[in-house]
Amino acid sequence: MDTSFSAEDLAFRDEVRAFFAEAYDDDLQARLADKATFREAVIDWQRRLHDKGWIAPNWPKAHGGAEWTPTQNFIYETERAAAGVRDVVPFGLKMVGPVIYTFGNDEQKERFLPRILRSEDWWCQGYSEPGAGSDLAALKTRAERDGDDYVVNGAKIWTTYAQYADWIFCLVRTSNEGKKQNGISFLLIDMHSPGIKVNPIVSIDNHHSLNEVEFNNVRVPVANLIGEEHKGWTYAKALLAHERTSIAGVADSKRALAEVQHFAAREQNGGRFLIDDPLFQQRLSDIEIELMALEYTELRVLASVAAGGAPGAESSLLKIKGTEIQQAIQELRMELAGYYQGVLPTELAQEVLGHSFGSDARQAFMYGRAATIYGGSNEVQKNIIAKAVLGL
Amino acid sequence: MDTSFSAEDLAFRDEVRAFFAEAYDDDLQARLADKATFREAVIDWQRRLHDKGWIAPNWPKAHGGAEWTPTQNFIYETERAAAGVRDVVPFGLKMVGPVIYTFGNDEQKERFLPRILRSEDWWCQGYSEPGAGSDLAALKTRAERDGDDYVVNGAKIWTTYAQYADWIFCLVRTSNEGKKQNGISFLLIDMHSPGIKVNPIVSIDNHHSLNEVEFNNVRVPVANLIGEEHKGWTYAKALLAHERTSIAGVADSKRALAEVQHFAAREQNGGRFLIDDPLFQQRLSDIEIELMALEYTELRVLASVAAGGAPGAESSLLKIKGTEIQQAIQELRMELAGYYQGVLPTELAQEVLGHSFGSDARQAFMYGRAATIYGGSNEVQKNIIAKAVLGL
Amino acid sequence: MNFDFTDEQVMLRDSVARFIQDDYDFDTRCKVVASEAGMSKANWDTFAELGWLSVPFAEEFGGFGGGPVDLMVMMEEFGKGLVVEPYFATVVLFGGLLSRGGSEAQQGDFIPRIIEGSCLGAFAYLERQSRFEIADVQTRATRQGEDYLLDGEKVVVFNGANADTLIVSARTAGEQTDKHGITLFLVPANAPGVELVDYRLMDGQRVANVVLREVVVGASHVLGAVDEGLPLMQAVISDACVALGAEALGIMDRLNAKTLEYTRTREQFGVAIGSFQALQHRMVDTFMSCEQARSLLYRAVCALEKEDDDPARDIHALKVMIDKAGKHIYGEAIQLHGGMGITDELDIGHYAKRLMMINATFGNGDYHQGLFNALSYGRDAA
Amino acid sequence: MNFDFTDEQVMLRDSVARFIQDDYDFDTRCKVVASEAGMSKANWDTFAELGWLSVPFAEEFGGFGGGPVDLMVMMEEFGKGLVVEPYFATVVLFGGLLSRGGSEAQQGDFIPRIIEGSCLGAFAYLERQSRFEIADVQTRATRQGEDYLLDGEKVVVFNGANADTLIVSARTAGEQTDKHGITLFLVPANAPGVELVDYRLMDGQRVANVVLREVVVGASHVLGAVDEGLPLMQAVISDACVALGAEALGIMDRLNAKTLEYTRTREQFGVAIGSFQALQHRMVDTFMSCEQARSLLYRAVCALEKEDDDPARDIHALKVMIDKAGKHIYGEAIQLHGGMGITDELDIGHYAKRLMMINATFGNGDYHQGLFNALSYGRDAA
Repeated sequence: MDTSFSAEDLAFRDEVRAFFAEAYDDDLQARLADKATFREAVIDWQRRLHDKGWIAPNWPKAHGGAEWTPTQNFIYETERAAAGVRDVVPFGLKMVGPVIYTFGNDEQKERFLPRILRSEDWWCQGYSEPGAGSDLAALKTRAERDGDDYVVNGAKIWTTYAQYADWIFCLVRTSNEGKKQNGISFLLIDMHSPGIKVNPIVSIDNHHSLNEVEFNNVRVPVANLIGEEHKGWTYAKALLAHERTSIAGVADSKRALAEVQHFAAREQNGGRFLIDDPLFQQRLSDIEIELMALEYTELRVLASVAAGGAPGAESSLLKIKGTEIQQAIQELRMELAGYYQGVLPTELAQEVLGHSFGSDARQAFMYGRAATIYGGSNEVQKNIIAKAVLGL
Repeated sequence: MDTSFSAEDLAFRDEVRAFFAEAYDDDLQARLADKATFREAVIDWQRRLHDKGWIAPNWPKAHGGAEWTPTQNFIYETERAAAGVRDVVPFGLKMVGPVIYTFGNDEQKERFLPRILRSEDWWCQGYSEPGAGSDLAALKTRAERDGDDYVVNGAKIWTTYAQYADWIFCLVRTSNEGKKQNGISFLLIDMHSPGIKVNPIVSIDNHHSLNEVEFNNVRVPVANLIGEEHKGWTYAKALLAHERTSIAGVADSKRALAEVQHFAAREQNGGRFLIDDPLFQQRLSDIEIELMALEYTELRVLASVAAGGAPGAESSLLKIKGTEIQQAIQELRMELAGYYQGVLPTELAQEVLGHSFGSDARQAFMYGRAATIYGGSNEVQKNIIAKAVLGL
Repeated sequence: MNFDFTDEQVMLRDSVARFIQDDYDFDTRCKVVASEAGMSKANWDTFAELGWLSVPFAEEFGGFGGGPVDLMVMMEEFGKGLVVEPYFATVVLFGGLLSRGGSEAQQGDFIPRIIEGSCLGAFAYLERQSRFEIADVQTRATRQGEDYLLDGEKVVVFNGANADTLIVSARTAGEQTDKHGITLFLVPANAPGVELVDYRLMDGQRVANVVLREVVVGASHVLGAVDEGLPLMQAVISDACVALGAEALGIMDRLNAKTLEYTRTREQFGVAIGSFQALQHRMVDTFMSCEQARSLLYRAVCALEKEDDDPARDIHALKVMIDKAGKHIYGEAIQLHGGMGITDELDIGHYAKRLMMINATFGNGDYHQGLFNALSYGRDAA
Repeated sequence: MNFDFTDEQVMLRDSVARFIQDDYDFDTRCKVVASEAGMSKANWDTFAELGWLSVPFAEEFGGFGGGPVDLMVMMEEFGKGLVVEPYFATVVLFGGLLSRGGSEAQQGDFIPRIIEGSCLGAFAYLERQSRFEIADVQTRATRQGEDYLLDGEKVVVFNGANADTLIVSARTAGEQTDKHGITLFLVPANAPGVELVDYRLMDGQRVANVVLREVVVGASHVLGAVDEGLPLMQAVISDACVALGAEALGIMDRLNAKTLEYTRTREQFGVAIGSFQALQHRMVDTFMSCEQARSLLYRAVCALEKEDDDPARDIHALKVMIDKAGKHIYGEAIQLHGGMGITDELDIGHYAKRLMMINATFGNGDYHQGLFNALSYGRDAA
């Protein structure tokens, strides 16, 4: 058992730090914070990562990835979060990319992978449907074969950034026979196709990042089918375990917790800083200790994946605990904000109203409610553990 | 809405206090604390209550009860617990007595009720069976008709004080037809009958109060059947709701919590009293606030019962919350005892070993584990609320 | 001992409930929130007509002479409807301060106008630095002849922008956090030197920051005794915490009912999700949380009604429980509603947001638990 | 980065596991507990033969030269078997103090005898008033010529009655709770003036209170530096907390496995209770608690192994988690076993009792969380 860093690891850490300090510059950050320039700024940032060779740390080298060790991944994520650098948009790089290089044909690999690496296409994910929720396999969007095309009809929901997307990867029903998990296919659909309509959903944080995507007789070439028809569920499942692992967000939670500590050392009640209040300290360490544990739980999972296993049901544990911790931190920051937790964005800066982070805390807390619901609700994750780990 | 005491209520309170101060004397307490004299001391105490007219506060006057108001009950219980006076043994007075005067025939009432009131018979309860647990209706002990007798075979378990008992009231199976709830009968059985064997069970607190009771061809006169044959489940259910209500033990928890506070003001760590530790205060008030709430929840239930309703599914809430609070207090007292929480009884006084309440804390905590299990486990209570209150 | 409502209380409750059912559905409420003023003057007139604005006031000023229970039954219904009209700010806080601390002249001037709906008020007690300590006051009131000169800033003033008159806490003596030396002033919103920054909170409330620059008020504008504003504020805040508790209870009740209803109808894996035992047990837990909170509400109301008892511990306990039960209940409500629970379109999130603001108002659960602990276990505990 | 065990560690683990499976079933263990000595000399000889008693000691004294991971794998298995032989008291505490603080002569004298199984030791650090503050020492050691005179009382000394030699903390300078001025002494159990009161704890341990009345020990019996006993005690207690954490983890693992097995076979309402979703989700929670505790155990062990890091925060975190996860896991284990869970006959309650005593040893979760908070958020935080 050994978790110390080698000299190479330490050199890599320095390189990561130096890169973020230089490449994630103020101008970029300003453009990322502005709704009007957000999309282009994300692409700009991801291209810088691409130029550095770090856009796809876990893709195979053969497809343009870096094949980092778990330690390198850990270091990168820790430094990224500590520097407040936003993660890449996952739908292309972490989701559909691995599906394409694992299950796609050569033509699909050549066509899509380089564009994903260079952020030339913005992807989004079409899994959930109105009415299907956590019961993903109950999906109803259907693709019917018509010559060399599928004709797709139905709707997807909770589609993050659909308003920006060039492509969507979808689970669609190609057959109603047998178990509902059978008869599902994995389809890549051009968002610019006729018949697609994106309806914005304003979420509880008063922002628009979610959407409903309607498909009305959308024609999709059969060449866009991944793997075999009716076998899409298998490909999606492999992907879901990866998704859950990354939802844990340990490094980002470490940063968020450090921020709470920072603010608590500045927020007073009756002349006493909250960080000096034993009860506040207790709330903080209740979370920090769980997070310290989760950090090692994640390392254990990564180490075992590196030793040859795919992430299995343990990824459900990461997802449950990781999202619970995220929400606990968000909640604590709201408590810290006191009356100002309720402040909605105005044209005025937060400081003008008397407080520096109340509105940010509100938005993070509110949007954070989704974390225990999406990616398979935490209840579904518990069902998975009960079945796959406990054998119940 | 009004919870203030009338002048009569206050006079009653003074009377209760005065009675306890006089009648629950040191000699009696010493005999109650000694295993060898426990049984006779309990009977002695209950006869003093009988002489005072307080042995059956909620029985109808026609049967020798006092018919107290909810306020009187509340005052009596509060004073009883505050004075550290033990409650009566419930099996005769609170359980089978009400069943007999509600569902029994005149002969049974005449035969059993006066003896219960005068504590001439010690009763115990035969509901649970090995293997049946919370699924009470799955009971298998069978009573077969043979002339004027039933012949009873089977076993009951978790029978408190069976080793002292003269009588046991049992649910027995008289028919295997239809739903399992049908075909159950309510039988009174003389513990001195041939064929009864009592096997002690040592519980997790290293004490013996629980037993298994075996029945081997025990002959029970049909005259001892309560109500109609096969209808015993109905009678038992009415009783269970009453039992759950009394399990809440609000008044006793108030006293127990006051004791924790008392000890915490004397127990030091590094020269600081634990009662002055903000975290200990927080643990204490987490419980106290729940208990303050439960006290009013109980009053609300009592008031609505007095206004004509039988206690329904709300009694399940009292049972769940009441037992959770009991266990939380017991746990906190264990924490307070530190290393001494583990001390087993020896011939030496606790003080000789260096601590005044460690062994008591251990026993209360350990035996207290049963409270969320017996009387229908808290899981079963949740099922009851889900069904009866929430309509799920 | 009884927990029954009087016939009058039942009528009052039903009257509010009927208004919400008939005239204040969720869409209507959202339109009110989005309107210029963030409240409906028409609704306010209705409140006046129905007598609601008179409930806690003495009969000599045209009031109904109601007590804490009357206020409780109304506030619980307001909670169910997420009513944003400034009943709490105007009647409970502003009116409460006048009732408890106003001179006869002040009461005679303001209370009848509150009752008829022509006067909206606000209580400006909070400052940037004060968080939950209402004694932490930097705003200064300096004596100048017969008048006072007010200088400072008050923040997050409920109903600040719509109010005709503000009651402002200001320091007339002592250091920044001293208990002594705080005085309350009635300040016309249009007085020279009063400047408002109006903004919205997530629960639909309109609040304002109020900057006071050499605002001149006469000595007749002092509410209660000079330097002794704190006990008056505390007394009104005690009443107000119970009223907020009732509003919270209405919300929790509604959240539980809506979640229950949703799980009965929403199907997943081929069955209603309400049939899953794990969810059933969690809904039993939220049911119990709500009942426990109701018990502490009744306990606090009964304590307020008894004259000889100090209700402080009961009120702190109520605030702690409302916080805890609130988080529990809105958390489960959002979670069990799944994706729908995190949309702005559904009312669930709006109930949650109001609960969160109630928890923050006059101190969150931790703050009140600290006060409860000090009263109960402190060396100086009574 | 890896979490693999070496081949030697795997062999060590399997060797303990095999012993428990073959020679230390629950009934056998209960007989050992009930025996006069409360331990089995025969088992102890086996421990020596199998080399277990040599694990943490330096090779120059015949030890195995093992590190924290080696100790961890053994302690976890001891936990699974609820082993009551005084490995912890003799090897981890008594042996640990000698290894870290003993002179060469002391080490050469004691360690080989520990390894061969002929020396049982105990560490007498606790007093009636000290609770979790090991610096709270009233026992006095007074210089008398070349010797020291020890007076005082130590309580709850693990393995006190079976030990040949005790290491006693006593005050040679300073006030009752001063960090400076504590000295450790090697005291033969049969020294004149040493009086023992032997009793049992609920987890099967034999402990003793030790009264010292003018006990004379020579200067050669001082362990480590005079007045500087505290840092030595703290270092050994850090190692010991991790070892206890491993034992606790073995117990939690076993409790979860047994509960899972029970719910798979126990039928109620016509089906195995493990099929109830509400119980399934609760068992998922206990599974997660156990995994999280294991992660902090590994974290603390890795921190102990790294020489440049201060492991204090990781160890406090481990103690906090072991306490929390322990309560969670034994609570559910007893509850889900129903009536059987509260019998003395079943092993479940015994696992619970050992977990409870582990939590109390060297400070409960709250105590360690207080230390964690001070280190992490205190104004003097590093």
